[in-house]
Amino acid sequence: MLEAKNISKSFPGVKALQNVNFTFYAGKVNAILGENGAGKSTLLKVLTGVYQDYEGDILLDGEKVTFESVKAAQLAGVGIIHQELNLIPSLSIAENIFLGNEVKNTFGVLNDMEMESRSAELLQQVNLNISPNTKVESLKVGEQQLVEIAKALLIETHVLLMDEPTSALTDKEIDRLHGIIAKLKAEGKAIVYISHKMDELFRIADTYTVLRDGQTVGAGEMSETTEANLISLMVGREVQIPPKSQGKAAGEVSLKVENLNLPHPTIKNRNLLDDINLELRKGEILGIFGLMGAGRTELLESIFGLNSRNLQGETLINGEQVKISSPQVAKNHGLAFLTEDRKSEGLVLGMDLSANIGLTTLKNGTLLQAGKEAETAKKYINELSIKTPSESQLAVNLSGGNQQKVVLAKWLDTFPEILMLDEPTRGIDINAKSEIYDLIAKLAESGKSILLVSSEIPEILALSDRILVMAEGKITAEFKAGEVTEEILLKKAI
Amino acid sequence: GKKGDDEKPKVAVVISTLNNPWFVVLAEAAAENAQKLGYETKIFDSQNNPATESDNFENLISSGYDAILFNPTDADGSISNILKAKEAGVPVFCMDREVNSNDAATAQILSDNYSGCVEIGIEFVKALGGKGKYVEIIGLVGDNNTWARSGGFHSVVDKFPDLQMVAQQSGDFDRNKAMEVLETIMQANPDIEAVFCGNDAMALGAYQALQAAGKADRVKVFGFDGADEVVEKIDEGKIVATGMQHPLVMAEYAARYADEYFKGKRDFPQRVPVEVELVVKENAERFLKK
Amino acid sequence: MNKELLKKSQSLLALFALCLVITLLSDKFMTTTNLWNVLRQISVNVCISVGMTLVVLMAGIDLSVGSVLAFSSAVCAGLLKSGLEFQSFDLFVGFTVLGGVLVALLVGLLMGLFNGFVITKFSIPPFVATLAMLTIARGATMLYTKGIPISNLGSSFEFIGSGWLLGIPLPVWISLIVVLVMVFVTKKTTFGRYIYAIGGNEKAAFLSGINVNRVKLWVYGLAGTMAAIGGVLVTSRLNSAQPNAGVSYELDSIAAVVIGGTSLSGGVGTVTGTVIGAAIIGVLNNGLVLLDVSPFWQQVVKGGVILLAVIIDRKSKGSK
Amino acid sequence: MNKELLKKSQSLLALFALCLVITLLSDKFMTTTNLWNVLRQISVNVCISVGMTLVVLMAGIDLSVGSVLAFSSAVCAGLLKSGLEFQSFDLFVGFTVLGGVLVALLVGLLMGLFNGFVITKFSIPPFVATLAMLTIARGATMLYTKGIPISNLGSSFEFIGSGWLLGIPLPVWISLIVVLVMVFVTKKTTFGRYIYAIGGNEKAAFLSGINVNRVKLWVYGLAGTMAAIGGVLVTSRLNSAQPNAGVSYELDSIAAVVIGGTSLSGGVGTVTGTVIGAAIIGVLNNGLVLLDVSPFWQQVVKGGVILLAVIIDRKSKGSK
Ligand SMILES: Nc1ncnc2c1ncn2[C@@H]1O[C@H](COP(=O)(O)OP(=O)(O)OP(=O)(O)O)[C@@H](O)[C@H]1O
Ligand SMILES: Nc1ncnc2c1ncn2[C@@H]1O[C@H](COP(=O)(O)OP(=O)(O)OP(=O)(O)O)[C@@H](O)[C@H]1O
Ligand SMILES: O[C@@H]1[C@H](O)[C@H](O)CO[C@H]1O
Ligand SMILES: [Mg+2]
Ligand SMILES: [Mg+2]
Repeated sequence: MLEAKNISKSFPGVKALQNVNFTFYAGKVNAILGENGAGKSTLLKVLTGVYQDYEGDILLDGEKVTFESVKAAQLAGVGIIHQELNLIPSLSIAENIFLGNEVKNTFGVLNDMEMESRSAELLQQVNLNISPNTKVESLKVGEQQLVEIAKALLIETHVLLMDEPTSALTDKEIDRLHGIIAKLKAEGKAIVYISHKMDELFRIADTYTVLRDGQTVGAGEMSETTEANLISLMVGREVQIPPKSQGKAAGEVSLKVENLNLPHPTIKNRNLLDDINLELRKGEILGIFGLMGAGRTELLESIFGLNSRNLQGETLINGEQVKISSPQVAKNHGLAFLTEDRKSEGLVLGMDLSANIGLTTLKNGTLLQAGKEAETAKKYINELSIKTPSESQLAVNLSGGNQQKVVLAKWLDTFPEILMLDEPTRGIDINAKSEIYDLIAKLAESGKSILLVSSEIPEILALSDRILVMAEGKITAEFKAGEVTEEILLKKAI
Repeated sequence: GKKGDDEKPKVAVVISTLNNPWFVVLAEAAAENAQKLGYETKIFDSQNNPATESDNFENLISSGYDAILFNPTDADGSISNILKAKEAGVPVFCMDREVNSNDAATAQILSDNYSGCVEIGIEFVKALGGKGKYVEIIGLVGDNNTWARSGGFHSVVDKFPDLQMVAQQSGDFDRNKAMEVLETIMQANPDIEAVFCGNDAMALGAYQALQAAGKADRVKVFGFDGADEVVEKIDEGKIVATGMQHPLVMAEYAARYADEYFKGKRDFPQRVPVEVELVVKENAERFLKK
Repeated sequence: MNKELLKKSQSLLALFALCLVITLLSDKFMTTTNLWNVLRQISVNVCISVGMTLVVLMAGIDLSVGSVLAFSSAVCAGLLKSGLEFQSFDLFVGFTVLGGVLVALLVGLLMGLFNGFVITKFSIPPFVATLAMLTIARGATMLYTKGIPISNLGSSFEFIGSGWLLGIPLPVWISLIVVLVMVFVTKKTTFGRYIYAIGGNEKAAFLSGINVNRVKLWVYGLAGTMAAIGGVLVTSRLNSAQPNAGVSYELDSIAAVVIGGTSLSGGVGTVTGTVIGAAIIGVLNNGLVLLDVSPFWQQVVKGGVILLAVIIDRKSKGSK
Repeated sequence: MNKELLKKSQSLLALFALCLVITLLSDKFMTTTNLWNVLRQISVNVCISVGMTLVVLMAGIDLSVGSVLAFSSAVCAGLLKSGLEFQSFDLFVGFTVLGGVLVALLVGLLMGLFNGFVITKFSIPPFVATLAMLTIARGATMLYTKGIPISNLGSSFEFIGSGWLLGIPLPVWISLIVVLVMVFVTKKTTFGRYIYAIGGNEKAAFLSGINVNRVKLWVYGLAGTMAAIGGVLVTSRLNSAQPNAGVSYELDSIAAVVIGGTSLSGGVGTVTGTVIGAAIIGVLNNGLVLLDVSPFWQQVVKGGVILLAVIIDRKSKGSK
């Protein structure tokens, strides 16, 4: 159905793809696997006309095709959901879904009613209960990802390419998406699916292709392989992440939050955060689990001083009451906050890696120390195995997962006492993930306190000494490591 | 505008631009004169734009002004504005610049830029002995005074084949621009003997450039307007000549005419030329501000 | 929906407040003639600014509008006055008013398209491309007019700028039509939708299969055309084409756009907002003249009021 | 590193090409005096544009530079000429050249800080805030000078603009120092890094704990100060403060910034690029006069050459 012959594509200093070959079949889910920076996204962009300066041939139904534009690929029935969100923040959901495929009446006038009602149906399909009139900029990352999926479902495609569509989704939405994919598959469409979540691949994928350093290193039927086998193809070694069996006995309380309330900006008598009380101890990893929109991000942001104007309640650090009015103040109190959206909140994309890492540690009114900065960057490139030609590569040119590592590095380098992580491994491959887990564990061992927000239950289970569950702005449950299962967590989160 | 007997008439001064000191003097003199005669006055700035001038006319007519002392932005473009006032029964007295119509304005008190520069041209020829290389720095290319002045000057100077204009560039009526332009022209033409400038601000800029290049005593500078600084420099023998326009005289005439109009007079001469006097070292003292 | 309404009513409120203050200070303001004056006076800026709105919504900028206005004004006047002469063919073509106006609009369109061409073809920042056009078109105007106004264009042409129709000045009709058409285009057509999309996130728009370059090209073309409409209005109102017409109009027009709530970084804003912005500027200019503010103080007051209007506008939006 | 060098040499190449063409057409261009002239002539624009670069790098814009230049020029001249009189106290304070200059710079700084204050405190778009300041400062200049130049400020003051030191004109020294200091600030200090970070992604910069508002405040303050330096240079060169000094300088200066490769959307660009941009404009102005191109044609040629320079620059960057 969709075939590639000897595809190569390079960027300045990087050979992203080298002689890649594969065949993707109709009526099947074809998985692509590979470490961060292996070339997966690049491959999909080559297939959909985003990049035209590649070598090799693309065959669609046996015929050679070259797409000279995105639209041309669309018209040929090849649709894509990009890894990096590609929505227009200032437009509504419906406007985004129909962008480039607007419904017009006989006079060529936009038919907004029609588009809205059809958008509502699509949103229903992906289980997003928001009015299609809502502006995309007010949506959280996960919600945006659902809109992207809805948008892709609008177009009649023969081939649908999905680049990490579930990286910001919680299990509930993932299940929903899998249902949709099963339907598309039954209609005879070819699905190409990229994910770093091994378990979901085993649930839905039929075939696999593994990329390593831009080359195909393996392909076959999912049913004839194992997770360990795939991982060693990707990484070259075996990786396992078991859940933590028992929480550590932790030290003194480093962060205490009392009666935190955050009123909803527009709706009266509704709180985004509702009477939150929590304690975080030195050396402890406190996991916070919840579904999309539960208020976890809001909680971390509030602690970090972003809502100081409307926030009610008290924050104590090492027993002392503090007033955190801005990120700057938070940083001075030894707090660090790894934000969930690396592109819009984490990185200055146009700056190089070392400048990005250095951003949190600069001192006002001093000189830059280029040498030291580069050294620091190199250290983290090494420790976190960031895949980049050098520390002076621009952040924008890194693959998604590697960008995430840069954000992590920039906060690690402040040597914080309290580290707040919001979805720290979004889009990170399994190998890097296990390395980051080791790192987090080591930080905790050295006495740091860690507040971990994640939508991935295995991640929560693997790291947390204690787990809080949030729903609708409230804390609904608390567990110790080893005394909870996935099912219970999910139940408490709804 | 109809007024009760107890209400004093109001006089508007509409000026082409206040972004040029010469016009500031004209505007303020006109306003002061009208005030002295007992009228409430207000200055309107047309910003060198006939469309803004048009707005000013509409606005002042509807807010009940009774006469306009007017410095037009354009000889043709301003006519429709004057006619608007005329229709509303508001007399218009032009100052300095004329409009190409004999029955629009009530009277026009004019500075004849063309003949003024004819005089400068004659002095120019005399000073250079009828031969030599010179530079002309004209004003804003889109301004009609620019071409009136250049035209008057060339009507004389071009009759002398040995007078050779080596460069004609614009200094935008601006001191700094004229200075920089002349600095550059002198590179290409180190042997120039004179510079004619379309106004005095530019003459001062040109003089500054010459002075910096150590050529101030060899190259003769001519201006136009009669700015105080230039008159002083003529008296000191640093600048050769300028054409004295009499903004104060024109302003005074215009205000007086308005006064007479209110008192019932209607037969004004359509054109009242106010002579542009040639200022040279010999007569400079007479024009010096004490 | 509700939010949007509130936003719009916010700038309207600023406009009303301004009108109220002026009315309290001068009894000449709220008269029919004066209000028609204000509307006629803003009509040129409205035409230009509506075009500018499209450009800015797309995160672009067009500095050339004033010069394009001047050049199309000059061409229009030149054709009406002396027609076209092809000496080598011994051919002379005279121009009717309609003919002259159409050619003027065509000239504006072409200059705008040229802007768009340079911007999309060579990926030149719009600021530079249109700055170059600002200079080039002004130079062309000077060359064409030799620096001298072209006047006396006939009374039927003059009618466009000074005539009345059904009790409303013709320039007001014309700007009204321009506004209505462009409100429709921005709100109800795919072209309008694409403008917002490109301004909101050009890359995402491109990846959605939108022909970004073609949209840009036409938006700059439209901006040029609307500058030319402004040019025709100015010319016929004065019955004369001025070589330095429209100097610094780009600033007035961008000011109207921004005061009207359109973001210079694109994606957010409306045509109606721009009309309110132009009205605020126009009322302010008119009011300062009606009140007895001296010209030098006018500039200070004008700057202060604009600042105040925008501060109030943003404050009320922020706290909402 | 290598890439950056190539990029920079690209605009330099455009500059050299321009110089080459002019040299071929006129043997007067490549003379020492003429080159000093060019450098002296661009020194004012260089000072202003370096300040503008900081603002634009931060994704802002400052339209008020020309008016700020005029006001600080006027204040400087006024103080030198007539000192400060406090009539009610029967007190008179005379000013030395240094004193006058320092007050002028202070005035520029304060006006810039006011811009920054309005922009950060009320989250007003920089375009509107500085447009208001453009009008206000121009009005203030007119009020202060009553629309009439303040001249004859003494020969020691005149020396700043027309003197020489070690065979180099003083204005060139001054602009050189401004450039070197600002190259240092942007490349080697944390403040400079903050500027780039804010321009690249303001939200990320804020979340990294950078005091975004304070940086903005000072950047606008610096831009005002550098406009004032330009003001002192112009004033002393003419030995006179002109009320209409600096009109439309904002366009020249933004042009230098953008031609020099700084992106109006912030985060990308260099001070040295701006210097090259200003040099391209300056050389072009000089060449057109040297070649005695008619004033009518000059604007057309100027626009065309700027377009060409930028097109060549971008093309070579794109295909690299
Ligand atoms: N525009 C670009 N310029 C330079 N290098 C690039 C560019 N885009 C991608 N690369 C490089 O190409 C390689 C492949 O990147 P790609 O985004 O395809 O990785 P990926 O497999 O999708 O990784 P991830 O799992 O992190 O999303 C990486 O080394 C990346 O840094
Ligand atoms: N500025 C805002 N205006 C209105 N509602 C908001 C705003 N910010 C957040 N919300 C809402 O508050 C709730 C909490 O959002 P938050 O991002 O904290 O959830 P979360 O648990 O982190 O979820 P996610 O997995 O999406 O990050 C959501 O319903 C969200 O839509
Ligand atoms: O004399 C004045 C001034 O010199 C001005 O610079 C141009 O127009 C003239 O009328
Ligand atoms: Mg990827
Ligand atoms: Mg979240």
